Amino acid sequence: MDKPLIQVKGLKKYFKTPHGMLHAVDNIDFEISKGRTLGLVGESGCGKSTTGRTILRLLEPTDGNIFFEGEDLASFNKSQMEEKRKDLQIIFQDPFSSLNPRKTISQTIMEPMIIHKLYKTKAEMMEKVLEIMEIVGLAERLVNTYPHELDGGRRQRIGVARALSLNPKFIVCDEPVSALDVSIQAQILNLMKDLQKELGLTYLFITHDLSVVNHFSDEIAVMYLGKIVEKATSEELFNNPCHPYTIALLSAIPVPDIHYKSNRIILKGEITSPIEPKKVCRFANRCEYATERCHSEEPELIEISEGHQVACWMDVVEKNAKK
Amino acid sequence: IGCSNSGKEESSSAQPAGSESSSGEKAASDNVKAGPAIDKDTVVIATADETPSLSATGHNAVAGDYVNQLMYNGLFRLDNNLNPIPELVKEYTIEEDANGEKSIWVMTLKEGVKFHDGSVLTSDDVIATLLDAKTKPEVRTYTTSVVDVEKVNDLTFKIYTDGASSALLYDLSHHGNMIRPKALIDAGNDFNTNPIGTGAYKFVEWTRGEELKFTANEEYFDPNRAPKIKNIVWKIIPEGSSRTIALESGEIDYIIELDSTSLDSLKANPDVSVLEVPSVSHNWLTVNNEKEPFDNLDVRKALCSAINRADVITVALNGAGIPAGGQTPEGLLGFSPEGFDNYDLEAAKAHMAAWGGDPSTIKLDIICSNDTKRRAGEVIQANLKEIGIEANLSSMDLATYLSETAAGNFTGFIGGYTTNDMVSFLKGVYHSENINASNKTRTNNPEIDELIGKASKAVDQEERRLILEEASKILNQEAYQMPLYQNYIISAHKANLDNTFITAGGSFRVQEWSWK
Amino acid sequence: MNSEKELILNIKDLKVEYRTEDGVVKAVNGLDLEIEKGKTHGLVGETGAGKTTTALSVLDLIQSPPGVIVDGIIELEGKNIRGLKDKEMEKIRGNDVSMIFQDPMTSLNPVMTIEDQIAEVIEYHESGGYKEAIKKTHEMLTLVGLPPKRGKEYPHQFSGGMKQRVVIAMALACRPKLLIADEPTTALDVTIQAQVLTLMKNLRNQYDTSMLMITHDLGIIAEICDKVSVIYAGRIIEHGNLVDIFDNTRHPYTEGLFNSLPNLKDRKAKLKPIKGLMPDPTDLPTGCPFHPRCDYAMDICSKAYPEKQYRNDQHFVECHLYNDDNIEKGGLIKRG
Amino acid sequence: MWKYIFRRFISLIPVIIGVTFIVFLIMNMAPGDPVKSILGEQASPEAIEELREELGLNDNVLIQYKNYFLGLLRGDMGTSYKTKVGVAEEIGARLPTTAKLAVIAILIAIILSIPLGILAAVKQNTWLDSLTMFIALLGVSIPVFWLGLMLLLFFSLKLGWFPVSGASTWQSFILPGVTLGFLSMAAIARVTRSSMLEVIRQDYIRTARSKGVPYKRIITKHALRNALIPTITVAGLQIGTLLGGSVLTETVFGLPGIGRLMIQSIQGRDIPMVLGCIIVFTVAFSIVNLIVDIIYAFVDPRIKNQYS
Amino acid sequence: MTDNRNPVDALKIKKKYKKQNQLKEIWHRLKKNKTSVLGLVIIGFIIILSIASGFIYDYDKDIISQNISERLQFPSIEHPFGTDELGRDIMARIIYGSRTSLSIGFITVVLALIVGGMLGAVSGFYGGYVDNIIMRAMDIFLAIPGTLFAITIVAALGTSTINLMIALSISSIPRFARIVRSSVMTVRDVEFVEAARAIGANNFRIITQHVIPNSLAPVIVQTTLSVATIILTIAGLSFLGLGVSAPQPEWGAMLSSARTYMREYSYMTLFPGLAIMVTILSLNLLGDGLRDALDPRLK
Ligand SMILES: Nc1ncnc2c1ncn2[C@@H]1O[C@H](COP(=O)(O)OP(=O)(O)OP(=O)(O)O)[C@@H](O)[C@H]1O
Ligand SMILES: Nc1ncnc2c1ncn2[C@@H]1O[C@H](COP(=O)(O)OP(=O)(O)OP(=O)(O)O)[C@@H](O)[C@H]1O
Ligand SMILES: [Mg+2]
Ligand SMILES: [Mg+2]
Repeated sequence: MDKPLIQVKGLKKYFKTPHGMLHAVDNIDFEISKGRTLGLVGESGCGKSTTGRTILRLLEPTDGNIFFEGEDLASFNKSQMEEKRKDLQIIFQDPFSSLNPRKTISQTIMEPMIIHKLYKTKAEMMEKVLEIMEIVGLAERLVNTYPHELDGGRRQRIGVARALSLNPKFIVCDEPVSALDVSIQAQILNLMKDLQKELGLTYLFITHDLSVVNHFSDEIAVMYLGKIVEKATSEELFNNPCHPYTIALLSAIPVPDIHYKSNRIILKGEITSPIEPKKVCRFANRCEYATERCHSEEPELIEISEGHQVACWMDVVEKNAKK
Repeated sequence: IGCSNSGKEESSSAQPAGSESSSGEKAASDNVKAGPAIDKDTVVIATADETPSLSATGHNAVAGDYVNQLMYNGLFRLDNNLNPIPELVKEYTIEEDANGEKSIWVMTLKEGVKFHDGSVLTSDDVIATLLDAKTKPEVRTYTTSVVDVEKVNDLTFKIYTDGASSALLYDLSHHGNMIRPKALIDAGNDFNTNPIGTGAYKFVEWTRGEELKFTANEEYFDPNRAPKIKNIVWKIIPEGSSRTIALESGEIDYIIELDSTSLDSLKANPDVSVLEVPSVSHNWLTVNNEKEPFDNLDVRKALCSAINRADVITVALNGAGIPAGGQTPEGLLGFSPEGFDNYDLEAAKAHMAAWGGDPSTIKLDIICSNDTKRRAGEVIQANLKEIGIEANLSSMDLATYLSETAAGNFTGFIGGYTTNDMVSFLKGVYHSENINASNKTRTNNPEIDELIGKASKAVDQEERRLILEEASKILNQEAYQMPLYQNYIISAHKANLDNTFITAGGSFRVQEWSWK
Repeated sequence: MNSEKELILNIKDLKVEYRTEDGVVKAVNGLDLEIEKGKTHGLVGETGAGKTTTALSVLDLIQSPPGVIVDGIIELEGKNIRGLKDKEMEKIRGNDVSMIFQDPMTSLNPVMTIEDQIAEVIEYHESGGYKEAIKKTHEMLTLVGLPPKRGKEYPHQFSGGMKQRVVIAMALACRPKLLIADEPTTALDVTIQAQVLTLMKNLRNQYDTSMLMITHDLGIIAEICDKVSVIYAGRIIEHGNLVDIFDNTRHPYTEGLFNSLPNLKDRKAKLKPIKGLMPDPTDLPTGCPFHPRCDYAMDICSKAYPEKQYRNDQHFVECHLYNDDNIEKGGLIKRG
Repeated sequence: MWKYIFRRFISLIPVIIGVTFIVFLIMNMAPGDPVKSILGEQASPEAIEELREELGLNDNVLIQYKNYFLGLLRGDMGTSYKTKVGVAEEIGARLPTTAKLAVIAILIAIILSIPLGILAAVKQNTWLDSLTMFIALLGVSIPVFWLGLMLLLFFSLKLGWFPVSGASTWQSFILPGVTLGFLSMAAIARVTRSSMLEVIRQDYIRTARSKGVPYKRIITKHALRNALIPTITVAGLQIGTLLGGSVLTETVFGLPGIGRLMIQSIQGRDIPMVLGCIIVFTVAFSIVNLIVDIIYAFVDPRIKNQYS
Repeated sequence: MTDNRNPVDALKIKKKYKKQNQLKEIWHRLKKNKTSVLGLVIIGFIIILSIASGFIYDYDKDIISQNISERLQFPSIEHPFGTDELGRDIMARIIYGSRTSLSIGFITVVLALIVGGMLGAVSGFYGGYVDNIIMRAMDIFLAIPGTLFAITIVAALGTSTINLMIALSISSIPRFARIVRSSVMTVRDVEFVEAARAIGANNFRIITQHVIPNSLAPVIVQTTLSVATIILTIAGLSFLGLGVSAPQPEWGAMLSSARTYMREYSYMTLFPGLAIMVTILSLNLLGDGLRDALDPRLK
């Protein structure tokens, strides 16, 4: 593998709440090489978005390091960070609330260029805007339209265009297609893939849709309650899931094929509170294989094969065999 | 009776003379019995302002004077012509002091006068009262003539004045000197909550902001003037129209301050009688005589003759007033119209020309602290324009107005002064010692100061009159300010309330009232 | 198949418009839908295709203004219920036909306890009063896997999955003949979605309720439906049973829907989305409304609306590509 | 809950300190002198000096404030310059009137406005909607004294139903209550309307309808309570406005309330009295806000657990 | 993907598609609401009238010159609204007075909006202790009666319309601060603000470019309503002798000086009262319409 473009070490993000500290992201590590995509999946509220935002310092990390091209973003001050944002971008889930309703498409796409003074004249910027619009598939005639005049798919393209306007190296995609229809979803996914190839982008792709992440990512990290519980290449994860949570997650995907026989594992209950979690396996409550140890000790991520890591007390190899 | 509060009206001579009980000509009108049934035991009086205090020495407000008159008696009181006559005093003589000045007043009290708490009035009470009053800043102006008091016996005492004093009897009629029991004064009684006097009515209850209740003093010392109506309810209704409505609806029986706009309709109402008396309250446009060009006599005379007083009265008072006829109030002893600059536009222009300056450069800011003054101000503004002066009106709230004008921070304002005695008028308005206080023209004329000094020692009425008339004439010539009007005092009451009467000073005697 | 199938719901030529100030939105344009007793009928289509509008028309709950049912017949067990008076409609709602809405977060009244909300349906449709209704509510709560003692709580104290269970309990409380589920799991997480789907499947079997399942997820259709209708621009453009639709796909639009989905087995395969977007419903294209997005569009497509073409006695498509001759063979590229 | 209430009162302390201090400064900076107001036009220089000394006005402003504040800590709100009566006593005598007036006014406003608001929302865009909103708007645009006098002329003079002035009976509060309540009615009716409109578009209303609940019941049972939250907020704010804005009403109807007292005191530069009134208003206002917040918790269970 | 367009063309393209701007669109939406159009028309009429009044009337001759012999005349053909206590034509004074009333109303509100808006925006955007301090300060200001400010400022700086506006503005600041704050707080956490931060925008840019424009709608509505409140407040101040200096005509002052004559010469209160009422009413109607028109969600 190439040298990682981004490397996250011991990242923590806690929120203060009236009931105690909420461990939204609790000590996670991962790295992404240039030009690759890491998928981050998990249930709602497990800390996916928080991870993405903390990496970009849209939220201040509670602890940990974020190395980007060898520099620790976590140690940057405000103006250094503002400068650095050229290289780091984000695409949001909701194409409605992530666009300023009072700015036209061109204004939205141009704003980053203005902030970072990328071009000297307005005309140059406008030219660039049109170029980007073409890249993301927005018709020229839409330059002066407002977001509310457009449908979700086009709006999401604006979001992509805005992220691209600074020629970033790394983009956090926070559920960029969850709000879209299947056909539009496919259009956007194709677009993003093409861009990655052409521009050598690196993605952190956050989603809860496993079929999408499988299609889109090189590697997948499964998150549960602020922790990464399993991490592997997409193929490996889908062929050989090890963590009971991953297995349940995969089995829950509805497959659009009437000949497919699912042996669905229904998880009991729902995700537990992330506030002041005990130092035990956070999935133990819902896990059918949970033993006493799971309720008393917290498992670490261990590598079970090349690039495949699992955090589970069960004998992983045995489980593999069972599968 | 001198009371503060600018809104008081004033007026000229034409007062019905005669004895006090023969008043109430207006009430004579109708015999048709009207309105809701009358509770013969009670009369409900409405007024705009609440007294700050029931204590006779705790305020200097008209509203307070009214209620003090109910509960207390002075050694003297003012008759219908505003002359002091004995009240608690049976008789008095004036003795000469070592310098041959008539400065020792030997007075004897009526016998058997009882306070509301049952104690009997003696010289000790008088001494305690007068000396106590001298310590109270609120009534200070009316306690200076008394220098010392000395007991002779239980009913007789001596008052020492600083030389002869014409002011003493007026001052003794003021509410600040109304007699209170020594025992209570010594005990530090709070006369605001427990007002004990010898007056015709006893205090019952005070619901703050709403009403006061009084009941007749059964043991009032003067059987001729004993109260006829048992209970008084004294209501505070700040809004003029509401007071009128309350009278029309029968909820109240007597309005002390009637809105002049309601005059016509109430006069036409057979159930209601209206009392209208020109007051001795003198109202003017004052200019700051220390500031240019108002230090110039021609300018002042020009201003004085430029004002159309009839229009001012029409607009500001809806006609309820008489034009001022001199620099001193008409109706007080010593008034003179001689040399006064009445409305005369040509004369005004001539004075202006005599001054020689450019009228448009004159900066005159007229402060108006209420609506009546503002209306007057608007007419004056138009009048002054005729002689080329562009005056400005500026509104201020009362407190600002009072302190700014006292401090001399003004070019002009509309104000007034109400007192029942010419000497105290002259002293207050023109005496140099009152600069930075009530002498707002900031007149500093030694001649006037001297005449005031002389007049205050002239115990003889005729002598006094001559001195005061001379002062009036000088003032008319100097035109220190621009007198406007003396307003009417207007009250209204149910037609079947009998024996009502108001003096030019604004006082009325509830104890004389009765239901027909 | 048996032509004397027993229908619980029969919608014929339904036309619904939203008359807004920006123009008339033709949301449903002559839609026919037959739902057999005891069967689960899937309705798939993209956003704005008119799925919710169709469902709401059945219960006469279209927001009006601006919505108007312009034409059509809605028969419930053979009886036309379109245009019934409010009073009569109220008897049907929640009793004969009930509905589950997409978003459990917003479809419960935040200031009423959940047991009161469930009991309310029972009170309105069954005699027995409040006490009885509460008793039954508790049974329903148990049935959907919620402890009855939590009935005294308010919706905000429940998670999304639990709320959707409450909504299901409410919908099933009066044992309706027809349950309309409008994207009941779209707002839920994968694992919770699986729970809820399983629950619904079980209850449907247990109650023998007919169901109209509205979704855009073909996986869900595959899992629980018997019949499928594909809706586009307010019309059913393809209809059949699961085998018809999944294995003998005919309409290019249906095909496009399948091609847009990532393939779990071959993750490298490129997605083949339908090009373009859903047409503007205030200004539908002439002819077949799908023709601007269709890879197979012919001249005729922009001119005339295609007739229904039957492949067997129930599977039909509305597409000019087909005629009696080629319908059986099919003509589209196979999806990978 | 109690802890929450306690916290709210604690947070009031800095506000009271700030308010009293600033008002103290303002009143001292403002031209106009309490002494000259008390003594009036005829004041003599000696009397002015004596009274200043007596009232302690010759001290440095900061010392004056310190003395006042130390007194306040002991629970002593000072003595009126003008009446020499304790500020607490004077306010205590008038507080019930103002409180009664405010409560009656707000009750009248609520009784009138909520049905109007609901009606307007349910009949949105019909003439009924326009009419009700027009009536509500009249409330804000009619000058208080005009309405007050008209009511007096009609109901007191013509019909003789209510007394013209005074505060001794409950009847005395009806006309002032209506006058003042009419003012707030507009605001409340308008929020009721708009929040009702918002609520009846909500999904849970559709859910309720899909259950077969009749429309009227939906409005009263499902929609109203949800629409009430903004209404309560505005009603609470209105009480604040009413407490302070009652001056004209109190004047027209001769009610001995705090509004009038405060204005008179401001005009007379009676600093301790002004401060007293303002403290009372501030405290009353925050009590009202607190009550509003507590009512929220009862209306909306989602809010309740924020107070725990 | 990279055809070589030159920059000038790019701008031309932008111009070419320059279609309706947002104002136009708001106007378009506003137009649909009949009652608010009515409000707008009336307000427009009043504003035009007030501007025109400078040409129709001669201030010295028609507005302030007195004619005592014609005072207190009931409405007639010559004086459609009657004459006042100084014999001046009430109609002329009302029309002319709209200048003062409206400009005080609008300018005051704008002043208060600028200061209050900035405080509120900062407070709502930063939250935490900044918010706490600003809001406590606003509480303090809110507790101080407006009359007191008015007396102090007018007395300290002298009577003038400008000082009156300053006084009124100061007492309106807390209200605007609150409105803007709560509006900003709802916008603060919306994703596009985060997006702006992600592209490296600093706080100033975020507040001015993203937060404020999007929190303006409720504020604009409140602004129209506040203009109404201010006009009524001036009437209230006039009762305390603090209004606009005579003889300058102004509705509130006219209303309050007519109060004395209310029973006998009711037309004197009626007409200024009506003028205020109509203005307030139409501002309210307009405000309601604007609220809807400014909301891009409601198409
Ligand atoms: N600003 C915040 N303050 C307090 N808690 C927060 C905040 N933001 C997120 N959280 C909490 O942190 C946890 C993780 O949230 P996050 O948004 O990262 O989840 P997610 O995995 O992105 O979920 P979803 O799939 O719903 O987007 C949740 O419990 C959430 O409630
Ligand atoms: N209240 C309404 N006013 C105006 N137009 C409406 C209204 N409700 C729906 N529409 C329009 O009617 C059309 C069909 O809407 P409908 O909600 O039935 O679609 P849907 O298939 O349920 O879509 P989704 O998958 O997004 O729920 C859409 O174009 C929509 O914009
Ligand atoms: Mg998220
Ligand atoms: Mg839908």
